[in-house]
Amino acid sequence: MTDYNQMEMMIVIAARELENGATVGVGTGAPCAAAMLAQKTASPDLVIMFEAGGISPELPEMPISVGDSRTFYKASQAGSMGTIMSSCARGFVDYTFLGGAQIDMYGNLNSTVIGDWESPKVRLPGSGGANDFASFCWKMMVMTPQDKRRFVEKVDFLTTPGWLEGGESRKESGLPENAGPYKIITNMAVMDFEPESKRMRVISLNPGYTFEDVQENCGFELLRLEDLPLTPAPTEEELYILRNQVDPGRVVIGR
Amino acid sequence: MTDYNQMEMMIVIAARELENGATVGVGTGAPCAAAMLAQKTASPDLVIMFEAGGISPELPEMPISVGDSRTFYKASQAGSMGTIMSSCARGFVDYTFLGGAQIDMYGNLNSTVIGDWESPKVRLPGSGGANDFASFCWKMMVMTPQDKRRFVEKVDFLTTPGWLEGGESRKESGLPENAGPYKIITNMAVMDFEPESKRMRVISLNPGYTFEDVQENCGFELLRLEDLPLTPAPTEEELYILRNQVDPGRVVIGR
Amino acid sequence: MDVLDRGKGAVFTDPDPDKLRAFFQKKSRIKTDKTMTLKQAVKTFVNDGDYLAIGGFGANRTPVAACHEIVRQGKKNLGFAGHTSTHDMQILSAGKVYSKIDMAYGVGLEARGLSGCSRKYIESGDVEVSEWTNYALSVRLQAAAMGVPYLPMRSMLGTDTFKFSGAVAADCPFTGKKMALVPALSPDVTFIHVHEADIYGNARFEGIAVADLELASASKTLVITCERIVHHEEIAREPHKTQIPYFIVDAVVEVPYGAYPGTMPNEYFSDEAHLKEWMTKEKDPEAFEAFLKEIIFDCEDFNAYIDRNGGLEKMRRLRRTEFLTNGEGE
Amino acid sequence: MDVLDRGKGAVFTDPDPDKLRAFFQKKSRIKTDKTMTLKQAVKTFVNDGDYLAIGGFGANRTPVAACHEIVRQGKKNLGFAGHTSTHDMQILSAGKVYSKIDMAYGVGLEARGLSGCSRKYIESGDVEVSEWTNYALSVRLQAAAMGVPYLPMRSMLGTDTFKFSGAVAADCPFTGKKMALVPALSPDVTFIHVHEADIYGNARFEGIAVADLELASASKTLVITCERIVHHEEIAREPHKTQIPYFIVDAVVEVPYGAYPGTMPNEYFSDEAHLKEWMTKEKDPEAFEAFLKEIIFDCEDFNAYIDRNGGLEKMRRLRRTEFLTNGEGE
Repeated sequence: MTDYNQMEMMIVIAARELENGATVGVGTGAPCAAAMLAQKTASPDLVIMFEAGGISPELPEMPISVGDSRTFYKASQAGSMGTIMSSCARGFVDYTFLGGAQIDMYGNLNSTVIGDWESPKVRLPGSGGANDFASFCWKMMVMTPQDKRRFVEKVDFLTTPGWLEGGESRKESGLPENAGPYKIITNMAVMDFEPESKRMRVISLNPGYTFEDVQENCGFELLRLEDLPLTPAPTEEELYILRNQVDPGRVVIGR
Repeated sequence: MTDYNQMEMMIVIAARELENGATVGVGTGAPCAAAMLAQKTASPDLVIMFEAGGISPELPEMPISVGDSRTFYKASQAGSMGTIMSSCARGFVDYTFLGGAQIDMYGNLNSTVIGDWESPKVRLPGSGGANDFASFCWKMMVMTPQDKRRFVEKVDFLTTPGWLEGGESRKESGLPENAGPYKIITNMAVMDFEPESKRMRVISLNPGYTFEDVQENCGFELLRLEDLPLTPAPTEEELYILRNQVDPGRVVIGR
Repeated sequence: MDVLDRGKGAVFTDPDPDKLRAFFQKKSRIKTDKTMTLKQAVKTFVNDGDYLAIGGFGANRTPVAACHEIVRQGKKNLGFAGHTSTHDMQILSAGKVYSKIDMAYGVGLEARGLSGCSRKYIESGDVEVSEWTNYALSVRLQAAAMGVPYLPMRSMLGTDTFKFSGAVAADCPFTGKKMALVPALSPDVTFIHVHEADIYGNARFEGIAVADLELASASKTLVITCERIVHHEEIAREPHKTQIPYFIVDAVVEVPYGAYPGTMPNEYFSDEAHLKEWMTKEKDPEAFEAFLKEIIFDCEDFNAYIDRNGGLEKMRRLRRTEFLTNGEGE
Repeated sequence: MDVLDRGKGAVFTDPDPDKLRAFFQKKSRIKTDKTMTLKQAVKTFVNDGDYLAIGGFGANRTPVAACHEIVRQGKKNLGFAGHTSTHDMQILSAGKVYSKIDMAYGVGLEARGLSGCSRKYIESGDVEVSEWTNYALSVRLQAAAMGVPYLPMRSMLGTDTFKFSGAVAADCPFTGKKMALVPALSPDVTFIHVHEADIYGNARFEGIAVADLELASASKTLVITCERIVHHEEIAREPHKTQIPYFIVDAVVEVPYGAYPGTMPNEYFSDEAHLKEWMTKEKDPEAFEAFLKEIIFDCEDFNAYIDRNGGLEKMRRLRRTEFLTNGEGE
């Protein structure tokens, strides 16, 4: 069995979710690595879009910024934020990967403040394009380490919509229909959302972890499938491509 | 005294209204001839805009269409209808020239139907960009022959806003403030609008016409200045430039 | 939202962005070779009853070849976005292919005069009409392009154009000012003519855009006709020049001189003599029928029409007109 | 209009389009030579208390030179449009020039980490904050650009981002769906960096537009900084390439390498070492103060800053990085 680190595991799992011919709105770092890996493995026709305007580039290396020159290298179009976000709003973008300092059981994300908004302990960057992507893209995914401080009962600030308060609440909010959080990928497990309650649910365990490990590192009660399959470990081919073609500088996987 | 026809007279009067450095949204025909004449006489820095996207072209000849290649020949920008109309909406465009089959005492224009809308006697082109230009541009002008069938008590269809029902009615309609009809130029006279009532008012008479001539050829009661000055006749220079540099093919002035 | 006033004109298309989203969710995003003939594109993508839109400005960068083919195939009961429409509407009226129209500008051919054929068809009572302005239709397309059901604007207010439109008036919650809200317009099928496209549909043009960027994004199905197909590498070399990205495009059709007898910027100027021929023929129903037979129904394709009208020699002359060099070599 | 919900965040600028119209009515439309130095442009057009916007995307085609000059001249109490802002906000925070911010993205430098200086300044309580998303600010600018007081959109709904914004929720009169309405944002003064402009202000750039087209049109005063001034004839030869027309531009400033240490597409790539130097220095207040003195306050102009950071030789290397040819000739 090949050795791999947890970041590599998460990127590989994420890449497998991106089927050929899908569109994905990504940021820099792990999401971009996952999209590039998908393109170099099962999904050569995966279409990458960056919020600042880059559409379907041939990424020559990992971008540093979602607006740098790499994001529209040999692209189909170097458009604008309006081009991208209006495409997302019209339902053209299937996936997006987002992150945050906190996530709750409905997949709501906080990237605005830790503590009280009026007098924050820590001020974070804010929504950026995350709230927009999460509102518009059909399936929102998160890659994040499994950690009690991240998986919280209630986010300090609801920056970016998941299923809001669960049930039908997202639909009632006015957000576009049938879009929402889809998969949460951590170092320990893969989660989806139970269709009725929209609560986070463990659907597979990464090699080496039990459900109890996941629950212990989560600040709220997780649902689970009765029989929990094992998340398939990264293959040698996936790791080879990730390490040698996607991120040879180990900018992301070296973290 | 030089001989001139009524179209030449109207174009010359209109051209004099366009001060240097102003912006004007024009269509084809007489308005465009007036703008070109202004550029070649007192207003070299008059900026011409066409609704389809052409901004500040160096017109090599009279355009046939407000979207043909001449409308953006050596232009500053070949934009879009959105570029032009949003510039008008933001208050960047000072003048526009419009026309129509009918005009009433408040400067409202009809270019949609003669007769009843449901079963028209004659179907006309509709608003086109006229309603938009008249809503947005600060000062709307009309060049038209003085004729009872054109100057009517009530337009069959109010396509394009003048002062609506006069008084404060335009302001109350929600249209942008302080914009509206400014001058009406006919073969017989020049009219403006009385500031309170917003009714059409004769302010000068073209050579050879009396106020009675104008009133007889108008379907509603005209206001007038007490002392009506004579509209200065076209100068030889104006006519020379109009005939030789603006419209040598006599496309407009030969009508 | 408090509606202060509502026009009585029809809204022919559904402004619901969630329905548009559901449609686009199923559209392929893969870069595949989308080239086909115009005959095939019209056959595949234009269905009787569809709502149709035509790019350009009447007789400027307008997909005239597509209009001919739609008439040739005898499509019926279309809806039509009559924004800045002149010669395109004249052709479609000749074929009586539409029965509903959002009318902003039609019937006329600008300074050239009125089209008898378009006018007669609209006056016939066989066409349901809704009134708008050119910019209102542009903003309606923009609403669809942005995935919202309406946008506010400040023209149309106070006029009969508003009353016979499908717009709504409502106060702004920030300023209290009355706005005209216009519903999103998403055509079922749209044809846009451009200078260059790759086989996937990435497209670019020169000169004014009119409302084509909004229109391209608003449309459920988009057919690009182009003067010439270029290699994708050419597009990828300068991606900031791409105005229409491939993933919103369904078909790419190479039709040289596809905007004739209209103007194509930096390519050829309009053929005013032939446009005049149209307007003269329109006056006599029999002569007009024979004319249509000759220039549309008896033509196998657009090349046959170009040949009938003077072929490449005529095109060369119109190119000289476009570049203002008429005087030489004629 | 029935307001269903209203965010409690401040709206720092007046969304009234009639006030904007009155302002623009008085602006000269004449093509005059608008070139000046950056010092002069900042002195003339940036007043304490103004609402400021910066083009580009944080460290991509961003008018960094303008940010330095604003700090160097010690402007105070500005409002700031924090859309996609990274290194620009870091510089402006270092100078503490703003006291109000529309925050969509700030504090961070994307994958590079967080700016200690920006964060500390926002956390200090000296800055009034309103929350938005990147696209919301782009749509707010678009509203101002279109001369309407608001536009509807479908993000922000259901979140605290909405609650702490100045947006309003209201039902659509066509579909009954709830929309977020965002008020027009018209900055008092904006700086946008481009590749080329003529002396009148006609401007064009390569690569992505971010929100710069909306921003340019929305702004009451617009200063273009450019890599190089080109002759007007060059603009007039291909007017469809012009993205910003001269009549909305107040000043043109030639600043080669004006986006350094950020990326300028097809010109130079970002200087990651220097951006890291910023983030390291930020950690120690004294070192940071000395650093700012060295790179901003003691620099006569931006050329001095470029020289301090490696001058033309460094620029040549960053050009090679931009074109992915690092390996050779180093």
